[in-house]
Amino acid sequence: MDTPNPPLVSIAALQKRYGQGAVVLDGINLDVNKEEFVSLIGPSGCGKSTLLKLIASLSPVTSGTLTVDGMSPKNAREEMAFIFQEATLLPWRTVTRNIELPLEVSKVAAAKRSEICARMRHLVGLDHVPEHYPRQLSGGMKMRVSIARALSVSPKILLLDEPFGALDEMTRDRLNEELLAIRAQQKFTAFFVTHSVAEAVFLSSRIIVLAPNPGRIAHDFTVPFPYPRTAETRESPEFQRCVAEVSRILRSVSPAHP
Amino acid sequence: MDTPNPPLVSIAALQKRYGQGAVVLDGINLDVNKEEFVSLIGPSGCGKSTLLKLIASLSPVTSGTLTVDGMSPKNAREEMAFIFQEATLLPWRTVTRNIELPLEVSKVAAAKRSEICARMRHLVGLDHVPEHYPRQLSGGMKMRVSIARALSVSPKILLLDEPFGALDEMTRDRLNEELLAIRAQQKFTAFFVTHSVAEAVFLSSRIIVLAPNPGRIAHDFTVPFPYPRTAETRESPEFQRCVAEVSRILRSVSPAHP
Amino acid sequence: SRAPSTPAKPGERPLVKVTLQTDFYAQAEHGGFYQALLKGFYREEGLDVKIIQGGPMAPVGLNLATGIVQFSIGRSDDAIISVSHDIPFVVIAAMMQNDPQALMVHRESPVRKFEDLNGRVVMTNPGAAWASYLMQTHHMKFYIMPMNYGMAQFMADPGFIQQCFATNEPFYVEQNGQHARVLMISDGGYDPYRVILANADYAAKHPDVARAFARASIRGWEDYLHGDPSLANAEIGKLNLQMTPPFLAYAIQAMKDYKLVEGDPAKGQGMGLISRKRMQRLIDILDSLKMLDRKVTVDEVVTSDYLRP
Amino acid sequence: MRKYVNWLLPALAGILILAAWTGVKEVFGIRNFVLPSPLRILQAAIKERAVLLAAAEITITGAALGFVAAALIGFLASMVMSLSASFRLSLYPYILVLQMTPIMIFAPVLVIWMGPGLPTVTVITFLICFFPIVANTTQGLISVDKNMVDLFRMINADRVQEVLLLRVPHALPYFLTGLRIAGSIAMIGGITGDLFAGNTSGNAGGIGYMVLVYDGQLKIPELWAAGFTACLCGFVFVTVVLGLNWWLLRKWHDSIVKSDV
Amino acid sequence: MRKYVNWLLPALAGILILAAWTGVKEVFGIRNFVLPSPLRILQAAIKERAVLLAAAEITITGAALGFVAAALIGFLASMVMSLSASFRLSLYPYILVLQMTPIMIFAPVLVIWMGPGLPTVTVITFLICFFPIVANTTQGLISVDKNMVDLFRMINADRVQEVLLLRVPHALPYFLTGLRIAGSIAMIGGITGDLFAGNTSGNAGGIGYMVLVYDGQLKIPELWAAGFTACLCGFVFVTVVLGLNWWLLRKWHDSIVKSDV
Ligand SMILES: Nc1ncnc2c1ncn2[C@@H]1O[C@H](COP(=O)(O)OP(=O)(O)OP(=O)(O)O)[C@@H](O)[C@H]1O
Ligand SMILES: Nc1ncnc2c1ncn2[C@@H]1O[C@H](COP(=O)(O)OP(=O)(O)OP(=O)(O)O)[C@@H](O)[C@H]1O
Ligand SMILES: [Mg+2]
Ligand SMILES: [Mg+2]
Repeated sequence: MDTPNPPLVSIAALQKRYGQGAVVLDGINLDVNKEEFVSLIGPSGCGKSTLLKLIASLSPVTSGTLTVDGMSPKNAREEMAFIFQEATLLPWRTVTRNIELPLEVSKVAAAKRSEICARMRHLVGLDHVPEHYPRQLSGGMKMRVSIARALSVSPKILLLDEPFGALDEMTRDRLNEELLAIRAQQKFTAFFVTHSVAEAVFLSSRIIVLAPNPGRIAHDFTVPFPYPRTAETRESPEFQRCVAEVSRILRSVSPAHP
Repeated sequence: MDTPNPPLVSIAALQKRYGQGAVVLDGINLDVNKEEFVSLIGPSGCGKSTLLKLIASLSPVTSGTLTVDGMSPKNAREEMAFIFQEATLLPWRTVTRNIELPLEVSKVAAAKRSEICARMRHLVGLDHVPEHYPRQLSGGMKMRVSIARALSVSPKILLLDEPFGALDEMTRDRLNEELLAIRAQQKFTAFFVTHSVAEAVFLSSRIIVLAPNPGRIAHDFTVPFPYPRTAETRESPEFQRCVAEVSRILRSVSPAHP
Repeated sequence: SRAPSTPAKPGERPLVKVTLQTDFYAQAEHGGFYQALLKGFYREEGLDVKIIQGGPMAPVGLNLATGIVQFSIGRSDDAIISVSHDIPFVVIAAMMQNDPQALMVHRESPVRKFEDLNGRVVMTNPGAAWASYLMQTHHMKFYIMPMNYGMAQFMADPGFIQQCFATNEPFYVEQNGQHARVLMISDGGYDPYRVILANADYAAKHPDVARAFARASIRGWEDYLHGDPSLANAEIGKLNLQMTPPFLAYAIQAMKDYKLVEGDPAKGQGMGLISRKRMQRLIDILDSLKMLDRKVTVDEVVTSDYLRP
Repeated sequence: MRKYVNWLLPALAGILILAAWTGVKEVFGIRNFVLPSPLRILQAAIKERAVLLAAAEITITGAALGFVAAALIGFLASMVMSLSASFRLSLYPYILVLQMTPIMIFAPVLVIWMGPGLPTVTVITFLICFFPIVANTTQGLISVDKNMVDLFRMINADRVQEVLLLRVPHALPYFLTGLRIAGSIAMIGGITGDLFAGNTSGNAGGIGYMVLVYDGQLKIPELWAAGFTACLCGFVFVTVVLGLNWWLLRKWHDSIVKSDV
Repeated sequence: MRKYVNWLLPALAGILILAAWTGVKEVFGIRNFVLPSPLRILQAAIKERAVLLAAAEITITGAALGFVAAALIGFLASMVMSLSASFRLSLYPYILVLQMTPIMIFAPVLVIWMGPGLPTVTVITFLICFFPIVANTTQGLISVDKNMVDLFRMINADRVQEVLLLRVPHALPYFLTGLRIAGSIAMIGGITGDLFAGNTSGNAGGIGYMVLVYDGQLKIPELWAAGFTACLCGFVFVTVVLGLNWWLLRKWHDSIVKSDV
């Protein structure tokens, strides 16, 4: 937000429905600037994954406009990487070869490829299973392969759909910090879906709370802590207060269960 | 633990390796009594899911003994229900028909079946999508179908592998409470895998912390709060202290990342 | 067991039901049988005959061997070979003194006599004894390509050689503006009869029926060739769409020209007759070609009625 | 727009093929009795339409019966074989023998046992169509996701329930692919049947019989017309299967469901 | 133990079938020229072993060449068709025409163009084996999980990369099933080729040729021996495919990987 540049991602009056189904997202207006770290939170089924897919142009917009870096999202796809909610590993490739896939596709030289891959594999703590096939991995390990795969390219925009949901708190916290470190280096813009408010607060510069039925922006919350953030940030009372505040907002938009 | 009955699940000197691979679980000794609610926590890949699968006899024990209700686990399978880490829904069945599957298999009459199914569907908040196919559901919705499916039978032993990992905190807390309510009624014994220490403390009578490489029991922790537990329990300082304590233990067994 | 019969008018003998299966779709070469049927010659002999057609893939031989049909037609050499491996066939009369089988070449083809076949490809039925015979007697070798009952290849390739009925295929070649010449296989020294076959077990049990069937069939053939063939021709044309009136006329004329049915009276040949000497010679040839499981006698193969020295 | 393309492209390809055909004929001077021109074939088809229609009706009856029998029995056999690995081990080799033994060996025996005519033609078609269905369906039945099998074990499904509720639906797309192959060869089965077993029923000749008649008369355009008539009948089978495929899978299978709109 | 069972069960089933065969023959008094006894067929096979072996060699050569050609070209054609729906729409109907037109229509044209002999036999086998491979492989190529396709879009894979790195590996089990079907009919292709385009001198034709010889001379046990010789050759193809199947899928596919041990 330091320059008055045009927003990197600009969404206006966006509506989305799948086929003839109910409206999933309605009246979404959102401008996101370069290097913002935006978390999306909201109740299950409110349209978070859908919004990411629209930004990635994996699903067509029903009405409204959506531009990425001034282009149609489809043309901007080269600048993005996506960590899907499901691990989507190729069952016939080992851990290493799954991580290498995007590099292979973009024709990175073999030596460079395996160097990057080794680094990413180490980052997610899978050094001990380079030749395992997906069916031999635990749920969390699969997700970590998927994370390593997305981080191995250096995107301008990173779309993360609950990447750390299947991980233990230790690994999760560590990967949170690694993610911020990479961000400090590569300066990507992130759209991050999570169900952990603490995680959202720790990572984001901005938190969007979605309300369900149809999905719409209920709150747009700026996180006041400066980067870099460390383990200490988590301990601070302001952090706790912020988490409590966002939780309250989230609670207020969640559908009451009869 | 009120009666001196023999343990419901008894595990002694258990070792597990897949094929010729590394040892996954080693020297596991564990007795679990009727109506205990045991949470399993530990770093990703340490063998939590494997342990549940061994108890369900979905994977053979390599060495050691494992009995369930005095029987081989295979024979005791009728008394168990399992919520898998992945949703494992049948893609050709709608939400309703997926939930009804186990009832159909055990030949419950159609009327009874749809009554139970409707109840469970309501419990997990999927009343509005009875005729959706899995491909039309969000990640959290899929998982909720899977939860509804497992709860629709009334098992003696419930095996839950990160059932609520993909859900938002609201839904998660609500389902936690519902689970305890059902438990109060049906008095099942639970093995519950989670990455949320708070959830483990809230739900369990006992928390087993697994250390990785190979998976072994690092701590066996009894949760001191009586049932029923309510939203207030979560707020109490003892609760917080307990969570902090378990987190510390968990942290201590997690592999240091170089 | 008795031959199956149909009830008849009071005072009459009940008709004996029998079936003849021909070796191919209905054609002029079956004319005599249809004539006998339609003119009532069989009925006059006390037979209720049903004629069913054969076809390129129809198991005619098996039908006869199993007794599903009682009568069929074929060549005397095949009959000898079959009898040698204990298949219950028996020849009850000749149907044609000379077999219409021939090799068809283009008019300009350099192939003028059998020796010229050396090294060439001939389309014919695999395993044909005459081919082995020709190769043996002329110390030559030619190649056999399985017969597919089509003529496109012949039309396309001026050097093509294929087996035919002298009475059939040349007609179509002419009609399509080309000219064919035939070499009668019988002229090469391999000279089987076309014969009426019976299931041997049936013929042994009902010699009268077999005799009556042969008699009526021969009468039918005489009438077909020398009387008015239109009755049979109409039936044949109805059964087989290929059999147009001009074609049938052509085939009948060819049968007459080649003296196929009656043969040469000067050589003692005549309708239905079978020469023991000629049969014996054929057995000897087949034996020398090692095509027989055991050496059979003429009397095993042919019933005595039409057998001549 | 999309709809037009669906028709236009195959039509265009067809026109290209016809053009190439005619071109090759002209350039190499290939004569009509080797390769007739498309036009001549069309003329022949029109001229002989009554005969060909009658023939098609005869052949398609046997082909359809054999095809349906192969679909039903193939499906059942695959199901039985998926019930136990032992069944599969014991039966599969002999099903292969049935498939691999040339039909000309079995056909005469069939004709003798059952007589010539529709039942025998049906059995011959059945023998030809059977294996593609069994091979595909069996593959589908054993390719089930291991996690799903675990699920069925946990809900205490017996073997039959596992097959009916899990394996069969999962194998459906495989079965339908097998059916598509079977559909494409059903007419060949019918024609083979015509030749071996249908030829003694008097004037009522199927396509196989007409092929022989035209071939024997050197009516080559008519011959090709008969061949394409068989083709057209084949398309009927394939279209029915494609329709079935669409109808059964439209709601859930990745091969049909459009990536969302 | 398991290993013994793998052999024992099919053997047992085989013995049962032979027993039934002999039994039926006895009870219904079926004579040898209708259904020969297994023993007679064995005797015939032994007596004719030299001829049958030579014949098998001839036929298997054409069958193998045609089979391999069908595998390669079928695979490539499917890949090309999966590159774009337009390709698929334009080509598929004509591939179907190739499959559905009775081979007896094409065979004479082929023989006229290429002459009798191995190349023509190969092409005829090819035509027979081609479609099962294309149908299955195409089905595999289009049955890819939608999420995987999304992944490939996100990593900016072009169409060719998507096909090569995603669709082809995913279609492998389907392709191999198609190959299994093709393998089981390759010998039939070879025999059909023998019938239409084989050529030989004296007694050394392919299996199809020998079938005609034995059939013409009503040597029924020898005929069945020839049929079973074809069967045995067919097993060679199927075995090769099964081996390939195991080798390619052993590490990751649910149909091969044992639920864990
Ligand atoms: N089928 C298999 N074959 C071989 N190895 C396996 C298999 N399944 C699991 N493993 C290995 O066993 C170990 C434990 O896996 P498990 O799924 O039990 O872990 P987990 O504790 O559930 O982890 P997570 O929290 O990530 O789900 C892992 O190292 C994994 O690689
Ligand atoms: N392919 C689809 N076809 C039809 N409806 C769909 C499809 N995908 C998602 N939906 C619907 O869109 C809504 C939003 O789904 P989405 O996956 O975006 O939710 P989410 O916010 O990511 O939820 P979760 O936290 O559970 O992952 C849901 O109600 C779902 O039923
Ligand atoms: Mg989602
Ligand atoms: Mg797990």
